[in-house]
Amino acid sequence: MNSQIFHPFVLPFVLGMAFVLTYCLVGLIRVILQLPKDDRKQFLRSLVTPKTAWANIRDLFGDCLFHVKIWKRNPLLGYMHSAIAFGWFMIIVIGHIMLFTLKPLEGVEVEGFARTFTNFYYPIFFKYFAEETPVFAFLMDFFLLMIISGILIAVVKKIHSKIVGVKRVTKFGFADNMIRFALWTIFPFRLIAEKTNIMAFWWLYSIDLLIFMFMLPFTRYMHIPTEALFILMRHAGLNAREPRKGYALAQLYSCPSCGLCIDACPMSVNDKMSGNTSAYFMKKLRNKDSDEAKRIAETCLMCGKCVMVCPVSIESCDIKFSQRAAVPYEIHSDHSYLDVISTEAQRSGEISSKDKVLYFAGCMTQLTPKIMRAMKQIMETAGEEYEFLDKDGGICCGRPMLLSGKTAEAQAMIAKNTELIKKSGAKKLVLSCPICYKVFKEEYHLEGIEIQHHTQYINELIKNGKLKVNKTDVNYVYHDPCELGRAFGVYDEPREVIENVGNLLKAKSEKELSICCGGSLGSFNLTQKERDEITSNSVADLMFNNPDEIVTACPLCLKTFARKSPVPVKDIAELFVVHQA
Amino acid sequence: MKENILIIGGGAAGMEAATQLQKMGLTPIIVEKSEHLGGHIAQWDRLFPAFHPAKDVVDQMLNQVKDVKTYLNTEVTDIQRNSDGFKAILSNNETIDAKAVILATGFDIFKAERKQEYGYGIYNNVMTSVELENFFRTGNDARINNPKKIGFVHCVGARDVKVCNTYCSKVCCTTALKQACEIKEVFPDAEVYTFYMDLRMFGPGYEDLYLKTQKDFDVKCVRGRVCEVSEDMDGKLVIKAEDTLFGKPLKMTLDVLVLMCSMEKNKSIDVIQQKLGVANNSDGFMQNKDMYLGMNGTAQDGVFVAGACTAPKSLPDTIGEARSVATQVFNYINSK
Amino acid sequence: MDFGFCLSPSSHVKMDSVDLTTFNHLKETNPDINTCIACGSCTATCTAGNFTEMSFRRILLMLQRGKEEEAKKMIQRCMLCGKCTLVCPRGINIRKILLDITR
Amino acid sequence: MIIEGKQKIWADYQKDIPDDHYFYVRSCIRQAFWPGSEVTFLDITRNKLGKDFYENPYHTTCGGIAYHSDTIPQETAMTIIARQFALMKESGYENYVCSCITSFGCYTETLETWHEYPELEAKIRQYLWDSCKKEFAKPKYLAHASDIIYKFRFEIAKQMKFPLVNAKTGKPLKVVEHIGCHYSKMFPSKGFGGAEYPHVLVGMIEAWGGEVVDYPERRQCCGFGFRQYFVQANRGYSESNTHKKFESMEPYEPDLIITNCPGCPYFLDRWQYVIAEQTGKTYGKNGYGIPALTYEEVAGLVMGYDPWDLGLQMHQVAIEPLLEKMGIPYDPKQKYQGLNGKDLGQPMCPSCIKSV
Repeated sequence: MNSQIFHPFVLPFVLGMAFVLTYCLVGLIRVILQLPKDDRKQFLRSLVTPKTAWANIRDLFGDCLFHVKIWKRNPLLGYMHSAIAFGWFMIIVIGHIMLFTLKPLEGVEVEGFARTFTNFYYPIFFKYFAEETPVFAFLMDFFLLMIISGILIAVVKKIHSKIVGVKRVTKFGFADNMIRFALWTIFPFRLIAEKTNIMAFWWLYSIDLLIFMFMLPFTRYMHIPTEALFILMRHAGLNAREPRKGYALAQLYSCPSCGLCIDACPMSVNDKMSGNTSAYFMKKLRNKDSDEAKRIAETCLMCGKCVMVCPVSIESCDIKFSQRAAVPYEIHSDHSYLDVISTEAQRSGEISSKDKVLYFAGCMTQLTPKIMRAMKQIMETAGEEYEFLDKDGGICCGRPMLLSGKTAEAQAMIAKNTELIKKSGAKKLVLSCPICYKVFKEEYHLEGIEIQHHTQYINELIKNGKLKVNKTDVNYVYHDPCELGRAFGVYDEPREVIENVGNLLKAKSEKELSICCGGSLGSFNLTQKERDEITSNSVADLMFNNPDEIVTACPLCLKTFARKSPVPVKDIAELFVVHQA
Repeated sequence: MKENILIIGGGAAGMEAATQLQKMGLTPIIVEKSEHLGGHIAQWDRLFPAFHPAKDVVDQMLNQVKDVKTYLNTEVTDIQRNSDGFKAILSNNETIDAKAVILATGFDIFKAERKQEYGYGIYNNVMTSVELENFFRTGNDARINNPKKIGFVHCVGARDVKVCNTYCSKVCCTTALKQACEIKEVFPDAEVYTFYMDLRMFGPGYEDLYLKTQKDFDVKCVRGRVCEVSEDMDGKLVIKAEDTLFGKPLKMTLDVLVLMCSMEKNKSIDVIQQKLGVANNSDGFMQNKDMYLGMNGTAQDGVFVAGACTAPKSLPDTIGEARSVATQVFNYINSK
Repeated sequence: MDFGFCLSPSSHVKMDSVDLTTFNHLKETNPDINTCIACGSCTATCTAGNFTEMSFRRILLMLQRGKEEEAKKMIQRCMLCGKCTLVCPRGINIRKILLDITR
Repeated sequence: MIIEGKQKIWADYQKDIPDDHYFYVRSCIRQAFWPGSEVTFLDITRNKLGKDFYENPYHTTCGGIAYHSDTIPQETAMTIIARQFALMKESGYENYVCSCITSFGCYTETLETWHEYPELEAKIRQYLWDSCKKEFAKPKYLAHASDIIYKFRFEIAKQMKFPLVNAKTGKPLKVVEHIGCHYSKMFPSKGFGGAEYPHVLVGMIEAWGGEVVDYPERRQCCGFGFRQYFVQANRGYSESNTHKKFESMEPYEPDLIITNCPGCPYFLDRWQYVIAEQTGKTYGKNGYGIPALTYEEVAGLVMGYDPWDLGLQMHQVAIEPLLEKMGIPYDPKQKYQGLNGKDLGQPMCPSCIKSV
């Protein structure tokens, strides 16, 4: 054994460690300073609020070390991540514990300043400097082998990703590949160095660490330190406001480019389109490739599935929103012409009962008159008093404008619709279009007015006996529209309605994993051909159990599926027309 | 069974009818007034919609009729019906006895100078679609000198009561867009405008041709008829039209203006047609029995029609009619 | 001297001097634009067109006839609702084009 | 330009003009606008060419202006015309020659309408009888006065003293020809050369040594357009039309415009002044305008009439540069002296376009 507490080979590691710590500290301060004043206050306060503090601790361990979400997705993939992260964490922790319990080698004084200083590298090169106690030696070897087992899986995954249930993986550039190689080799080098004590391997081990830590801020591995900050910020309830600042920046660096969103993304029907997925968006934005980031942001369907599957819970749709909002426009909307609009009922002064239902079909439903007709029949059969807000064509709900990032310009439409709805005196607003539903729920201030999507409304009417239906043995499959399902968790009501009239089969991907139909207004760039490919894929997913008919609850999904579906596609409202008792 | 069938006109219709009749064992005799067979199509460079060389088609047809008795530079000067059929006297004083007569006399090109406002024959750079096709075929036309802006006027002599042609000439729209592509192929930097009334192009591959003009060649289609053409100091053409989709009059300078001349009935046959007792329809073309089952027949027994002598027709239309007239004649002979 | 009248501006579209920069730029990013057959479906279905003179078909023409300012004025009426894109028989990504024009 | 193409069309659009014995009717507004023109016409045809022209003092307006301004119905206009024909018949003539293009258009339109609808002719015959107790005969030949000059253009050329040639350079003058719309645009076959490439004035220019300018807006109306001028608020349209023509002919640097309609020379002349006042632009050289003359005035000039006897001082656009180009002597002092030596009074000096 060696008789000194310092050897030059620790220098590369110390250098790397110093660099990475400095970088992260500066980055941390920068991100916090970039936060708008209110957000910053909110963030700092959250750190000392017991409830958020507890959530912070829970997620820091659960997400950063144990990767609970990845375990849930695929145990092998979860093990791979935990083995490396948790294993590494443990050998550092055990190293430090040993630092206090070690029996120094003969002639080695590890006291005072030396002890403090050696804290940096001592546990890292422990075996070179100190003798181990057997229990710790076993733990150290155990965790080291655990890490190496994780790396082995990673190597296999690189060659054959399906082993961990991943179809498409993120394609990396030179730097990312190099740091990955560095990471893979760190621990084998350590193992060899520890077992053989050949000086060259201690050097390799240390230099490998230097490479890893030096490259870390410039590669996806930056997610290791950033994720902690992101978790804290997320729990503070912040929102991404600018695509490359503050909270968004923390998210950008927290994205590990793991690529789980690639398989999830409806656009991943071919290689070319899979380049439009969130993993690449974050990467391009991180690398300041703003043209590409802008293009991807505007290509995205905004279905929110990537957010749903993200192991880090990155809110990539919000960042895409902020990216869209950051595009400057030369011409601004002028919707002043809306001022003079009033509804027919308002013009004729027929504002009567307060109990009436206000029905707003929305632009997309205007293109699917059968839904409107079905809704009319439903409301009439149920004996509801109703008013048709946009019978002669209404004003857009504002969501498409919001989707373009023009938040302020959507306000004219939101304001006018709000005025019309409030003037109607109705207490319930029923919508047929989930696109409208989302914006009415999130952006409209309609205090005292209940907002329902027609799936909820119909289900309610059936439940309280106002609508009577016959059960048949038609096999239906239900498609969850993104803006109804993932956005608001309206999964059960439509299913209950379907079960009242027929058999409900399962789709291959359901509920929060449902695949966007491809017609989404969220995307600006997709061509019809590209959309068709997405639709075909989504239809195939729905056809998994050979249903007789596809049922959806969104006029846009209906129109989109109708292009490609081998079986009839119906809106949930139409089911009533077919199965009315 | 060797029965003479007199075919007047050696264009696409006449040649194809002869080919089929010969295969049926009859004896077709072609009388062609010009010095070559092939008619208008022999003067054409490429065919719409797929830019197929016209020569290929004509050569094949010529090859098929090489054994058919053919009179070139010859006209029928007189024709009499007799108990045996018809007796025709040719301009070379020969006499032909025939059991049946097929009129395959085709069309004439509308004389563009009749639309005076377009200045054909007055302004140097106004040309007809036929002349442009000739340019594609030969590469020679003094008027086409690296033009930067080229215009096409549709419906010249068609759908126009001012020249007494109320009918649509059927092939000009497609031809215009075909030629627009071709001129862009020769002069890729040129801007090409077509002034159309309705784009009447229907048939297999025609819409693809249209999309090609729009996507690959950026041909600009303006809906509206050119109303007048003048020449400016540099000899360029100043044209006026209304962009009817935009609802505003439009004025522009062009280097070359191509007039898409319509088809008119070939009048050189009028005397013989009269002798045979075949009337004209309201468009001035020959009147067939009816436009469905009797499209190849006429009011006269033993007198048949095929091709563009009854109405403007495309090449596939004409060939189809030529084949059907052969069947009609065959049945007619057999029923005698 | 005031004659009580003056030269009225020409209503002619002077194609020789039309500046097509915007349209050509638009065409580069949206080549489908050329397949428009002026059917007017976009105008007929337009949500804003229900209240105003908004017409995408005309906007396209305006850009090609040197009336860019008019086009830009008209485009302000758009609500981006996307109905036009859904009804376009030529599959033109109208919403994207409208967005591009305003940039 | 392929001149043979035009010649072919000119050959196609010829019409018969009798050699002698004409019933001449004057134009309402030409007598006011260009009093020298009709006098010169009669002097040339009667005295220089030896033709018989008869004028009946009872002839009136043809009603054309009222008709085209929608103030009288067509049947009224036709009855007025029938009365003129009745005067011709009473005078024993059958070749009707009118000085006005509007009238020529109305007469042609009336004769063609009667040809298509004989019952209308019978009706008008009755109206004329009811109102005037007159009976009319349709003229055997109807001609515009410019047709007569066209017919005898070569005879005039023989007596020519000052051809349409720049006396200094020997080069032909560049002459814009402008026919009245109603000369042949309604009935192309009724005018020499038809509607697209009318020959009536071109023939004169060529016969008298000038060079014809064919410019892009040649076919455009002068801008008179009746209602466009008569309503003050619409005069901008009238002026704009003229403006368009001048902008189009300007690059050709024409020396002269020759016209055969009452309104055209008036508007092509006066609007030059208005355009100059409003925009500061003049279309001739050195701040002058382009003289717009009637064909009689041009015939008179080439035959050596005194410019002031022809009434050229009635033109807003100064005629002097043209006289100098053609080498025609004139006395500037006499410009504003009437035939009787009395001062005619001088026009207010325009601020932009040169008047002397």
